[in-house]
Amino acid sequence: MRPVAIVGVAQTRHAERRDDVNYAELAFEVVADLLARTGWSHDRIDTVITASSDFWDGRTISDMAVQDAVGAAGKSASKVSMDGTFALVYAAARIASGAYRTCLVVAHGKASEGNPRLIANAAFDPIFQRPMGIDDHTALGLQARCFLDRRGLAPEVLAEVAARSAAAAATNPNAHRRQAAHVLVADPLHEDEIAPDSDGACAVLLADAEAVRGEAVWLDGFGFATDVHGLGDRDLGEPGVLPQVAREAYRSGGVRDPDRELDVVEVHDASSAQTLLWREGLGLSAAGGPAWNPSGGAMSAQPGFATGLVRVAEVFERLARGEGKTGLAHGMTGFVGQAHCAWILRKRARA
Amino acid sequence: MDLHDAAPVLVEGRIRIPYRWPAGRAGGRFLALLRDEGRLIGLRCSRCRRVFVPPRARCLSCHVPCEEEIGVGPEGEVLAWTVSRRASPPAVLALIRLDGADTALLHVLQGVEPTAVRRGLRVRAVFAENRRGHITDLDGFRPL
Amino acid sequence: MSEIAVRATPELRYRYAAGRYASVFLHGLRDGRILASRCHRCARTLVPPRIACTGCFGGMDEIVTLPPRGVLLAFTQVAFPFLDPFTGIPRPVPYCYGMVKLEGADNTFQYFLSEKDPGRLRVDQTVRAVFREERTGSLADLLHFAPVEG
Amino acid sequence: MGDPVAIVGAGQTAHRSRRLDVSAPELIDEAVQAALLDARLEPDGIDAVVIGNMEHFEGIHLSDLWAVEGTGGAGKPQLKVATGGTTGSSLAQAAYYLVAGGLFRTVMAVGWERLSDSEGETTTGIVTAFDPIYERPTLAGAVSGLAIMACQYQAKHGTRAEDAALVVVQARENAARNSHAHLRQPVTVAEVLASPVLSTPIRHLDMCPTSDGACAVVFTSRPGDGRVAWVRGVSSRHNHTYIGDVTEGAVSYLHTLRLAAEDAYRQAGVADPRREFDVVEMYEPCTWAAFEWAEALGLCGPGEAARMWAEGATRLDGEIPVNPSGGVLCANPIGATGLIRVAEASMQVRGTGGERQVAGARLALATGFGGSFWSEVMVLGAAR
Repeated sequence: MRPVAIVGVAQTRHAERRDDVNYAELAFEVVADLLARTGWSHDRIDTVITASSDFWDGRTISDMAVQDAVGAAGKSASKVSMDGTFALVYAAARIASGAYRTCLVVAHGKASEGNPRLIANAAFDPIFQRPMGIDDHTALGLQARCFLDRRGLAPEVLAEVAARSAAAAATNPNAHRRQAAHVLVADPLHEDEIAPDSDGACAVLLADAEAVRGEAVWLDGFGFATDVHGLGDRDLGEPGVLPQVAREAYRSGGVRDPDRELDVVEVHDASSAQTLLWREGLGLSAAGGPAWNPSGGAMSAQPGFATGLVRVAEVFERLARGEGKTGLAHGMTGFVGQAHCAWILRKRARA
Repeated sequence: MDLHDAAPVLVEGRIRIPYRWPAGRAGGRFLALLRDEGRLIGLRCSRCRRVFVPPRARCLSCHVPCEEEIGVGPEGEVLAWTVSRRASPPAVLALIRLDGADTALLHVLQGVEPTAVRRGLRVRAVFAENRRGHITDLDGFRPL
Repeated sequence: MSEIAVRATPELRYRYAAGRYASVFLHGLRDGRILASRCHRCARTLVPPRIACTGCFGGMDEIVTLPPRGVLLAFTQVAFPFLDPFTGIPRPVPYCYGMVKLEGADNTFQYFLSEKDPGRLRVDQTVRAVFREERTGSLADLLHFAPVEG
Repeated sequence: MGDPVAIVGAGQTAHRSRRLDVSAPELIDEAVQAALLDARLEPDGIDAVVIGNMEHFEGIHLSDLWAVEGTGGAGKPQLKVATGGTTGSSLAQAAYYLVAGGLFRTVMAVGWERLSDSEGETTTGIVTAFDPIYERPTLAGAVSGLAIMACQYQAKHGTRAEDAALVVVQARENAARNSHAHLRQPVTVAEVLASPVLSTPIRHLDMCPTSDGACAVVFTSRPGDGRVAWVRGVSSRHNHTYIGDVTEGAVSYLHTLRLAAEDAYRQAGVADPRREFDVVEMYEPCTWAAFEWAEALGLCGPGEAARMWAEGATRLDGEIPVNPSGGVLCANPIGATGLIRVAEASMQVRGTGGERQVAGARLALATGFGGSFWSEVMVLGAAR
């Protein structure tokens, strides 16, 4: 694949609710911030890929609401209706094809406007699973149960992991500050062991090698895949297609020993069981290795399809600041990891 | 008027559309037999021999049609469970592998305290009296 | 063939944030005024007001009041029945709506017309905004646009 | 530009008003199997899948995740792209870029929709595509949005209802040759004019139907020896958020389509579209749109489209055949509709058009329309 670099990133401060702005204004906020940070003018953006959900937005063709706000009118644009990390695949492909030099990726999510549990229920097949009242939290509960059983772990480990994520989130200025209680929501998971429902947005600007001078952060490798759908068709105690996705990302990104070569990893962990499970799935040792979810991961904020793109932004920021050379950012679509995407980011000079 | 003067307005809205989702050939066969004969079936892949319950028209791994009908259950074992604490009363949701099946069905457990559920718990399907061709033609599963 | 189907009518409720610009617009309607946003860079005036200029992508930070009249650029009479997603019941038909280019605006505003018979409407005719007596700060404060005779 | 990309296979369901015999994944499976057969590929020959539909039409969130049972995409990279009416053409474009960019060798695009799942209330779903405060109270879905456009076109060119009716009369003649089409019975101008008004000036028979159906198309950078359709031009242009910005200043033609077409023609080296294209598969959601679109595509001058149709230039044996498949007016499973245009255009170029084949077709144009009047264009050729 032709080299693609990240020119800059921006994210909102994520919150329980942003009643002051509609989706378009939320998206404009990150795009304006991104342009201000990079010093790029809007004219230099050739094409735009957005990521949003018609269910969360309460709007068919949810990308139409943000066309003007992301500056897509008059340009070529498209929408990936999955997490922003998957939108990044399409954006990178557009540049790699040589048809475009630059591409803006914008993802937004406003959980506060809808009913997240009812919307999650609508994502399970309507014949066999949806009528049983399953939602994202109960699916996460089933997964956590399988994981604990499989590894012979006590449920207390989930609280310990959640506390570590919360401590990291406390140092993250963009984190969604929440009051989560330690009460059972979906056994064995408590409210504070499940990622919050947040309002927020994230933007990432990509460009080809011609647009980059000196050192930059490059998208050096990626992998993504979708697993089978039925919860009962999968082994929820294992990380599913994630190991395969990670292998492909490491192969394409030239990472042989992730524990040693990766400096930072950010994952979309919708529960503290996933914090552990995805670490295994990425082939990392239980201890040591790269900085792990220094932002607090998705436990610090879960703004819909922006959640994974925020992981990319977090890894980018760290590498750009010189805190390491190579990082991995992970996103997912589907509540217990039916679809995973992993990106290898590397700070280096132009090849 | 200044942009920062106006108090934020929230607009109540809803999307209310009636839907009808066909169960299809494989799912429809399962639900028809459940309704008409009180019997549970799976479909077996001719290549990998896995038995899918709920049935799939095509094997998810081998991509060949699943055509061989296999009777399964009505007993099985619990693979995983959770308690939906927001439901009133709290509902115990479980993944249940019916005897003869290789995959698990999502359903509810009845007559059991959440603390008494464990992996491998043997359960039996409870059939509803009035059945209409729906997954809730099973009332749920009870421990043996 | 077993044509079994599952039926459901999910009730998806939303609390849409109108946002800064629509909040200002709705407050303006309550006062009997139609507000627009103006771009300080390319001087475009757009109604309803919004954050991003459609001309130059600049942030629009000036709010102006438009005169309550304009020109009808296109119209239609809706005559077929369909379920209104807001109510879940059929929307009353027929009704006419059109695209009104308000004086001083660079774009058009889509709204109801007083006239029910499309045969009595024509493109390029002058229309005026009619407000309700009792106004609450919602879009319905604007009753419709009515043709100006002569 | 990136790696040359070819279409090597396409498959469609029989599009119908309702397919109650199959679930959504089973419907998708029909198109996927047909495309694999046409491309002479086994499932493992597909490296990635791009899939799309519009979630509120079926009321299924993250619909790509259940659909994986029909796409054969389990364990593979799968992307969901959804852009309203353009969903199908956006899928073709996404598949093209994934291959052209060298990310994958072979990608299958899968578009589907089951409009019968919302029991005929498609307009209800479409209304929710627009602003909840400003637009939903007045808008009556795509029908009234297109009626506004038709009103402007009519006012500008003095076009009569019987002129527009001829578009669906010709479309049905073509659909009679296409077993995949949903509406295949002939209609007359008189029947169109006698059909009920939906939203003036659009009558029932002026408007596309709502269908259940799926389509799959295989894009690859490694075509074998078989007949292929090379992707020669790809472009799209998006539009403003509000319809009131789109109709600004009484736009008399679809400027997004004109801009996208100019860009794609430049890539393909097309200077005179009417002479150089052998066939056009156009996304015409209503009869009136066909005129506006044909002019934006440069197939005739402003205001000349009605005459072009009346003179028969757009018929299957005419100078510039438009929609040999019958087009959107004869089958409209929305998420598949734009991809069906690409599939049909590829069949013409590959010479697999059967009864609806345009003799000797070597260069074809496929278009997509959606959202707030945005447009997508793909040019396919027998030669690279």
